Amino acid sequence: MSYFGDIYRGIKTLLTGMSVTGKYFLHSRKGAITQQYPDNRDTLKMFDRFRGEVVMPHNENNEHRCTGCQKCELACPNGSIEIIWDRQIDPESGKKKKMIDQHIYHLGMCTMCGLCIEACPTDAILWAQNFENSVYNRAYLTKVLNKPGSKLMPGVEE
Amino acid sequence: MDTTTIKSNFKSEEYFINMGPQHPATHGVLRLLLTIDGEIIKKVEPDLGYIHRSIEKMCERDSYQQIVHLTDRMDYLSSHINNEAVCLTVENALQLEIPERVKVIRTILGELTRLASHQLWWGVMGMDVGALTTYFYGFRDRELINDIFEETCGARLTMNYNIPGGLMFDIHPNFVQRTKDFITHFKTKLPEYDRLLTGNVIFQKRMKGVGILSKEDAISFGASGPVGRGSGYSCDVRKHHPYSAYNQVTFNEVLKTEGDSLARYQVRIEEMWESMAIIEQLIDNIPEGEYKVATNAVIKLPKGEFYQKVETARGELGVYINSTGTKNPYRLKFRSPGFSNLSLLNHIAVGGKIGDLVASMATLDLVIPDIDR
Amino acid sequence: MNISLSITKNIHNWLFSIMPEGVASITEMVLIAVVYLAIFAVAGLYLVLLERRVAAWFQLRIGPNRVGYQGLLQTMADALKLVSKELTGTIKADKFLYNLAPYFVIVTSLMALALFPFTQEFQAFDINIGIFFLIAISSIGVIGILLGGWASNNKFAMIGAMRSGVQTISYELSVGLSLITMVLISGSLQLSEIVEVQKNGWLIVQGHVPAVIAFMIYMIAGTAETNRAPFDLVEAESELGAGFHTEYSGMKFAYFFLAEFINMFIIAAIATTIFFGGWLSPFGITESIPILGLFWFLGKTLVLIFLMMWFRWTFPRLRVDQLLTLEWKYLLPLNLLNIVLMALIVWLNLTIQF
Amino acid sequence: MEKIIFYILAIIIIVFAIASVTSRKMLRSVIYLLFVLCGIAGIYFLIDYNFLAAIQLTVYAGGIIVLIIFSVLLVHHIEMELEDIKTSKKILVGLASLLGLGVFLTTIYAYNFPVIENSNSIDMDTIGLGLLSYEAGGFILPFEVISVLLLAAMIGAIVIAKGTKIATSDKPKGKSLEKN
Repeated sequence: MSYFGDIYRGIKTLLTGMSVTGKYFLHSRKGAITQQYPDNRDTLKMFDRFRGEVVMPHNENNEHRCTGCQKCELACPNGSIEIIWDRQIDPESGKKKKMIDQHIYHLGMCTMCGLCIEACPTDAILWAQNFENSVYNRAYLTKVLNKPGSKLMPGVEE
Repeated sequence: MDTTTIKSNFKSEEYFINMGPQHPATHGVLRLLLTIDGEIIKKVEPDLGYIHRSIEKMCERDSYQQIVHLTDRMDYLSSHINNEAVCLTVENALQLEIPERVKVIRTILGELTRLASHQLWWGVMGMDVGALTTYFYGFRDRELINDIFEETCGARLTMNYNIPGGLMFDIHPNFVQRTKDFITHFKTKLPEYDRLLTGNVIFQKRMKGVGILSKEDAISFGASGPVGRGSGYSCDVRKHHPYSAYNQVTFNEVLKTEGDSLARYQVRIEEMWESMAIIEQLIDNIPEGEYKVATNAVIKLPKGEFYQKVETARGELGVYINSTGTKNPYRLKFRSPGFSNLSLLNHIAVGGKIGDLVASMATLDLVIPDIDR
Repeated sequence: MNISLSITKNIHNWLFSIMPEGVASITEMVLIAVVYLAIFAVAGLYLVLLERRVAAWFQLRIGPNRVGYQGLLQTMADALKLVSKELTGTIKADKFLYNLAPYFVIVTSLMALALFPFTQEFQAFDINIGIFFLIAISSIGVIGILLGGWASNNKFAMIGAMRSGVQTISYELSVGLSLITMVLISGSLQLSEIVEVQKNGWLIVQGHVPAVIAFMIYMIAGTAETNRAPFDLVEAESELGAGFHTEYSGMKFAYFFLAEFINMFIIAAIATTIFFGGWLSPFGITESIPILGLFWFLGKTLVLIFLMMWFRWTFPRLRVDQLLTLEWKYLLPLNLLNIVLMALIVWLNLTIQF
Repeated sequence: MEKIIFYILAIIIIVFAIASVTSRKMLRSVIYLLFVLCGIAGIYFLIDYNFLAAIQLTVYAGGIIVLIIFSVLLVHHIEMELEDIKTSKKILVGLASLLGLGVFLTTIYAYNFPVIENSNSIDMDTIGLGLLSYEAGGFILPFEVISVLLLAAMIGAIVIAKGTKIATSDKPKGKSLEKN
């Protein structure tokens, strides 16, 4: 008799499984979790802390907060930050001071660990929430974070 | 005709087949060299090294803060727990006093990671035995956990949220509410997992009595995590060597004695319930306080050897650091659960069919970067 | 030749009135071939689309919705892509058999398609041994899979072909026996006559208990015949990669792919014709409008196809020995028992007729 | 029209029959044989023996050929080719075939086949009753004899299958699994 019992139980479990998928089939419109990605670009908002790429914010006078202390360069495990600096005469104080020439960021080598941003004492670099990082040429992934002709924001000290 | 002449007349020929490195069932670049007689598996030889990145060697080059983010890339499904393991080792070596708040947050995040990992495993498990829909149901629920991670840690998979001394930044204000919402949501969905897959007669037939691993073998192969516990080997590090806030919570160590694929499957399903129970106990009373203790910018470990083990979603992860007192470890070794669990694949798959191999490999829950490192 | 070409008698008569007999019959044959090829292509492509959408809805996704309105042209675009793709192959493959294999599959499913009475007069080939011929044709289709798997000189494909052979030989029995059970009531093998019989009630109602059992067995065995999940051991993507068609690409792969869906349609159409009254409307509500028969036929077939898709997207796959256990230990004995039961019911006149 | 179709089918049968015996690849000759059998089925269809044609397709094309292919798959590797046969054997077989052909042709030409009109096909009921009839012209005896033959074949198959099973379970691997 267990032969027929097995068949009965087997069919019952199969129907139970089908009821689960069937339920979702009927509610498929509501339950769809797919994002219509390129269409919803306008409404798509990433979380504030999302690590997209490292950026260096500039204010309206084309000034940034990077003093060139190279702490980020040291903190980076992959060598994706390179800072080219020079000692120049500060026009305000007239003293020789460390100034960045280029803050180079290799996005292609970055693992988004966030250690550089933790290490930065002046909050010069931040995370941007941009995640569309693909480019046609690998060279484009090497970015210069400070804008051309930008200066250190006055009052930012190491 | 007696059997010997039949045997010689119908002699079957064994042949080799390469399963992988590009194969849907190996979930990564694992190559299995199978010796097959018809459909019966005679021998399984795993061939590793396809994504070896020499993480352990890279660790010798990096500072202790930098090591943490490399562990994200080992077992990427329990990256938070991996981070925690390294941080705990360094903190123990430095004998830092970690705030209660950090411990509780780490525990909650660890359990969430375990849940996410098990959800993904469940989906993939179903897919490996042919039920493709489970994959999407598993991912649907995992997505909510990933949102929690993304909001608090900034990333969905490779979080790097722990640092030696605490957390990189405090939890997001929405964290508690989101976690609670997830728990209430998932409590209604987990029984559905059972109804869809666990109870299914085909699934039961595929899993029961397949890939049997005895307790003795589990111990001698160094099995840990749900694989060991499915064979009745009590090996939960959270229970036996509690770290972080695991000594503050009550939970059961799920043990099954059958040792077959179904037992390992059920251990994971029940572990999801336990994980939810742990989170529920902690989420309402996260103590106030600092989210990290200050460490030197350059951490130097005292001379000596340090070892710390934690329970990842796959089993016991051990971190061994041999320090000579400099800012880099002299030698760092990860005892990864996937590696020992893979080593018993040959033992449990021989004599089964190709379908059995796929099913029992899925219950081992292998993550190839964890094996190759 | 006595092939009754009852496909729309008006066109038939018109053709014969304007042409000499020989030319007319050849023209008619060509026309019918074109019509059926069109049905084949359209049905195949849209079943693929339907499968993808249904799968998406089961899986909380949306499915293809980009090409054309709601993705209606998606499979067309796919077909175009497949036509333009390179036909690859392995070096030591048996080229002749490798190229021949897809045509076996596709020709047999095309031949089977010709037998169905889509509606009262829309039937190309009303042979007097209809069901038997269907079984005969479907038994040839497996040769294509066996050849394809063997000739591609790939071990995974080979394992797939072996599984397919085992599976089809076993499950053909169940399909045949469950259909024979129904033939006991209908008393005829001719498909058009079987539909006629059902004017007194669909056979699944007429035969009640054994008919329902026969239907269940038929659906299980039919799913296995078409190599669909949970019986898709032949492809078994998590075990064998793609099974027997691992080495096929481009249009040759598409032939296998389309044939799978046409076979699914055929299995559902057989079930519709034999269990659910073919083009007959329920309780004869639209008997006065014969063209609606097409609607009823396709409607019923689609419901059954949906059932098969539901199976596919819910159940895990069986293992190869469990597949055989299911057939030889469960389906076959039950089937034989069921035939005896059905014979008793027909003999004692216990059928339900309106 | 019917004549044309007949000749097409006849050519198909002859060509593929020759191809079947001359091909040096085993599976290819099986497939040529399949085409021959399908051609014969086509001739049955042509003379309205639908039932016989379907039997031909089911039993020979669908059943026996599939089994042959299956066994070829089991034993035959794709690169294997059958070896060439000695010329003396070839001549012998050719002579035997010619003899057979002669016997057939003399029989066919010596017997005066009456042409009858049988455009109406046979009912299924008639076939079914004929198969189970034990009166004169009934087929119950051959029917039963065939079933006994099949039973014997099945028993043989089971013996062979069981034998290999015993052989495999003797191996040490199986034992060590049971122990665990």
